[in-house]
Amino acid sequence: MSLQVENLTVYYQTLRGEVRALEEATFGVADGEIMGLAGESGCGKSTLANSLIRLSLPMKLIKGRVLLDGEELPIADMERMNPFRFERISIIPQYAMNALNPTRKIGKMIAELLRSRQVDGAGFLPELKRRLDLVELSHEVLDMYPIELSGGMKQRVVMLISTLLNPSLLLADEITSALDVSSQKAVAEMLVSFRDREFVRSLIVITHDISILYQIADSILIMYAGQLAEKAPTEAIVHAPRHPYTRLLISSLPQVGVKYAEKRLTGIPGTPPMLLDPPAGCRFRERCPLAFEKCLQVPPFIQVDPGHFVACWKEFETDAQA
Amino acid sequence: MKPKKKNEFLYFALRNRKLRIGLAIILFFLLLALFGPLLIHNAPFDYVNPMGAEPPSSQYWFGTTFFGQDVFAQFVLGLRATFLVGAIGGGLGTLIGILIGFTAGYRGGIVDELLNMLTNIVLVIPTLAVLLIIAAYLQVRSILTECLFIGLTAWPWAARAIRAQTFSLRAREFVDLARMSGMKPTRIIFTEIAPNMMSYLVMTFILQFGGAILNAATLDFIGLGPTNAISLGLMMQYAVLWGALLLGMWWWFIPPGLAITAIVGALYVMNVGLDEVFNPKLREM
Amino acid sequence: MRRYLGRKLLIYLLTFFLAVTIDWMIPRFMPGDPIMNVMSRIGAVVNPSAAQAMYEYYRHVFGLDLPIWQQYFNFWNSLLHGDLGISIYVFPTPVKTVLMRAVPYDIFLLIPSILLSWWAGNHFGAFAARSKWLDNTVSPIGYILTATPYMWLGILLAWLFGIVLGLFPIAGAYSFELRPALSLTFISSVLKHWFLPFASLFLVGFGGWAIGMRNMIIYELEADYSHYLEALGAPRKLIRQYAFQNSILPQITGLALQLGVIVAGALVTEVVFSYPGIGYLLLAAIQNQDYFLIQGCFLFIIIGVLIANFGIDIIYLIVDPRTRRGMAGETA
Amino acid sequence: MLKLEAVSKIYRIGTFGGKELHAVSNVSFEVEDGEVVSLIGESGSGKSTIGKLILRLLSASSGMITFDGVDISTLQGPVLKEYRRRVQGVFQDPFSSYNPIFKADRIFRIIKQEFFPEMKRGEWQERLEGALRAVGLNPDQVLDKFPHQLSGGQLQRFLIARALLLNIQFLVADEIISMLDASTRIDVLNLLADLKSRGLSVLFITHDLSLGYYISERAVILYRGCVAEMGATEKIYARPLHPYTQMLMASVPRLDEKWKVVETRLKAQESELRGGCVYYDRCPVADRALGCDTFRPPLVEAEQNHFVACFRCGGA
Repeated sequence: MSLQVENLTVYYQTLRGEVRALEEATFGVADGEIMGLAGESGCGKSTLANSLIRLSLPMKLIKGRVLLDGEELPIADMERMNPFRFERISIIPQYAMNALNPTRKIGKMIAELLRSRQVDGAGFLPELKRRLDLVELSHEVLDMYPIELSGGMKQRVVMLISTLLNPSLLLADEITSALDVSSQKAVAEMLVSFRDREFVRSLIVITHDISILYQIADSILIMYAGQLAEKAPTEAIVHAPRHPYTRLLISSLPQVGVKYAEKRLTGIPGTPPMLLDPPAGCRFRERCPLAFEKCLQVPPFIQVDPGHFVACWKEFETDAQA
Repeated sequence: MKPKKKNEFLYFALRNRKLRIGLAIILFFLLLALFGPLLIHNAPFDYVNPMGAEPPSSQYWFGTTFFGQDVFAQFVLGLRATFLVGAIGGGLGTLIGILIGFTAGYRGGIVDELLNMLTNIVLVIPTLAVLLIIAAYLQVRSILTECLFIGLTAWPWAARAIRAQTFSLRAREFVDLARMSGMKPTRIIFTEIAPNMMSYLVMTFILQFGGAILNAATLDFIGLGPTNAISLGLMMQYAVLWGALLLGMWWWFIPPGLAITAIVGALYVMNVGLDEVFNPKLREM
Repeated sequence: MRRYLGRKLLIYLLTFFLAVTIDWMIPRFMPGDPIMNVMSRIGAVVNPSAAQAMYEYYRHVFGLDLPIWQQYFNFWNSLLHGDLGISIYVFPTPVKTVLMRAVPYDIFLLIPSILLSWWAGNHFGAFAARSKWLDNTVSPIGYILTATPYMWLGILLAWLFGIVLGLFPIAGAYSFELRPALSLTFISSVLKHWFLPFASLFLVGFGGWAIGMRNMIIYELEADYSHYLEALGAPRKLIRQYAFQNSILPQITGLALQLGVIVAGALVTEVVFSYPGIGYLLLAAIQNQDYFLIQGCFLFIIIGVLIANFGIDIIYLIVDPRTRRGMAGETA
Repeated sequence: MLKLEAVSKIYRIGTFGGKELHAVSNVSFEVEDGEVVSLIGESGSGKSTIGKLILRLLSASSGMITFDGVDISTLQGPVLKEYRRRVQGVFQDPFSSYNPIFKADRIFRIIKQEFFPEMKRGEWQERLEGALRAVGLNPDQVLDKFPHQLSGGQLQRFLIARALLLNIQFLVADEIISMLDASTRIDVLNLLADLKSRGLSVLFITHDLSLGYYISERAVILYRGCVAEMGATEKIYARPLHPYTQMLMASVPRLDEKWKVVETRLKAQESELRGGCVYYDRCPVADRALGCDTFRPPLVEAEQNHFVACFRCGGA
């Protein structure tokens, strides 16, 4: 296991109280695994990613621990996390297009960043150039300022910088959502090639777009309203989901070849609960067609098939009967 | 998840120390300017003390000038003038800035280019130099003319800032929606765009207010202030002119300058406080 | 880049044009008759024959019998020939000569105080932004300083260091019993007289820049690129260094915008310390209703500010890579 | 009903319009009564600009847009208002479509003030509640609330209800579900499709091919302001002809096929279409000189009772 997350619970502190953005997250990411993390806005997927690398105010760690290659990460301590960041765990942030210092040439910024890690920039240059080729950027980019690059190019520069020191785990936070379909594909494939070339050992790819994950991820973790709903190999999530939320979600996605006139898809009635004061138990309960009294308790996140975890009482019930 | 807008604003506004301190200072001087004149028994220019200059005493709270005029009487009336200049001069500057900024930002195109050019030109001209030359040729000057000229020259940076804001708000979709509802441009500006910029306009006014006070003090001090009234700047001019420095009459020149510093400083502090209240990003600091 | 400078130059030329027009218009369209004012003033000072000469001179210069466009044209014509009229206050010295005598003092006072206060203020502001504690203890100094009217700070310093403590002289550019010479006594006298006016200009500016930098750098530290560096575990020092460098750019633009205010501050400071620069001259001109001198001062101030603005533009161009590469049209 | 004829939009940028930017060039297409047409393109394709041109939020640099035969650029004053009564739009960002400091139902009040100043309050209230129910909202739950108290889906429905209040005939729907959550977006999309049964025409602007397929009869593919391909949706999707459309089809992430599979399929289709040898793309010994890429090799008997369709072997 490359990454092991245990009972991670993170709240946001706001004026009106604690927003319970992430509850009891327990899961693992294996060596070489690309794990997709999907869910609707506000489901806690970005909170999860951020708390693994930059847990800063107003986020607050309530409990839980995170192990990376067997070593515990001091995630709540901004200073003590520094040696781990970039070298062991790294992130391509959501705001990648604005993540570069506007007044520094790309090459200079990289050199300064590397120097702060006691890495010799000049000696690193050949490797840097090799990686530029890989993300399909010309070497001249090093001598340019961020505003001279297009949005997609800036994002690729950030992808390259974040993986320079070959971290064990890379978090990619919604990096395809602002892109056109054609660049989406290129970027998603680059992530896979990063893993294949062992620039990064494992990846967590956060997105709201499950079809992107279907293309590149080995497994998918579905979150709903701050709770983990289901984690399974990609094919299982897409073709044999077991959590009612996943099932309804997948069946509501329009596909090329599906026409309104022929097959009318339906969404999930209702809206996600407010996390300021969430309902007890399973948070999908109010929208779930299968909900019953047991759902007033929080369902555990249990393995039902090899590599297939679900948090749903109904699932456990049918399993027990079978 | 988000708390109600208005409550949130009030909560932060009341909790913000900068805002509270600034507001308290301004209120103190404002009350002094409003009710101070009720406490004085002497006209500001009357030679009331036959002894000439005297330090503060129970009879003359702030002492008397070289000629035996009551400094406290001059001070409270000067304070009034200061607030007047700030409110009218600063208000006028803000108003012109709003008109030009809204027009340029909303209309865009050639109108914007021209107004922007005008703004840039007036921005480069040192305001005081223009005020000087205007004031120098006016034989009789009142506080109101002073306000007028200060307002007429102080608007450019406000116009520029408001233009930029309008420009970005104009691109928001609710403006398009209002246009599709057949609303007229002026109505869109004042009912859709302006309310969204209230915080910004308030902050602009605060800075214009402070700027007008400092400008007026400068003009007064060079001898181009009102010819028929007293002001804090004039007090300082008289003090320097009649050797208050050499004679050590500190009570003559300390109060007016201190009041200006306190008022303008309080305005600046309030401005930063408001910025923190309006901009959640800054609240943590 | 050439476009950027060209655009700026166009604005400065238009500004100059407008300023000259104002300079020409105001005496003509303001209520009251400046010639009568001048004449009544001169009648008291100069002998009658000189007064008669003055009157003729004025009639000729104002050219009130000529059509208005020709008056305007003539005004430009004499201006471009460097003819700003003759001063009454120091009759009959040409205004240009009077001004040229004052300019060195202004440069000597303004350039060090502007540059030093800008440099020191920026560093102080960045220092204040380091922590909440520092911000709360140190920033108020900045607010107080920047809110202080220049003349009042001047008066306070003069009173405190000149009168009470007796450390510095409070009037003139050098001791009146000395003649200008390259002697140690003279130079030290000049520096002593220079120090207090310099200090008042420096302190007010210092406060403003410190507050400006503090506000700017706090925004920059919350910018996405700062957060990204934090997520990559970059040292605090590097992040702060970037934020500082990016905040300096708007501060350069700010300097251009503040020039007018600083010049105004210098004028009143000179008045407080009877320092023989343009400001002091201006006060004398106003008190003596020397209109040519007032107009001359006005033009000199405008020209000075425009030149300084252009200088700052060039510096900005060198410092900001974005304008240099012609990517951003106008950041200012 | 609505017809675009050689419409172009050129922006002048830089100081005093030094440079030109062609946002839309020479675009022509038509939307019939009761038809849903998808306008599909990536960012910068000019698709939103076309929407704004139709809504008269921008004016065309050249070309003509006609609505029921009337050139809309000539509309002024009351006639323009009449046009707005019939043609309305809904935009991408539900939150930016509402003035954040006012309550969300203010958009209805504006419609009342601008279009129905005479109507009685009771009658208006009835009409409003009818429109809200028509878009699947419960008036009691959604009226009198601030935008941030409603979900993105509710806000978009509000905007559709706003258009319904006007008895519109044509709706420009610019990416209206791209910012909604997956579980609610399909319902808004269905609502849009349902409007068709009311005789409404819809121009559905999107970057998402699957949405376009789901809802529309015809599709227009736009690239950099120009029409790359247009026609019946099924035909375009089944057999994209323009290389750009093909690239789009190959890049859209799908839930039923992986990218590699789609790519091979499209390549095969391409060679089939081109008329060359079906094995051309994968053939290691393909030779243009022999015409492998343009002609389908006929089946020839290479040796007795052994047939092959290849120019290399067949010729021997």
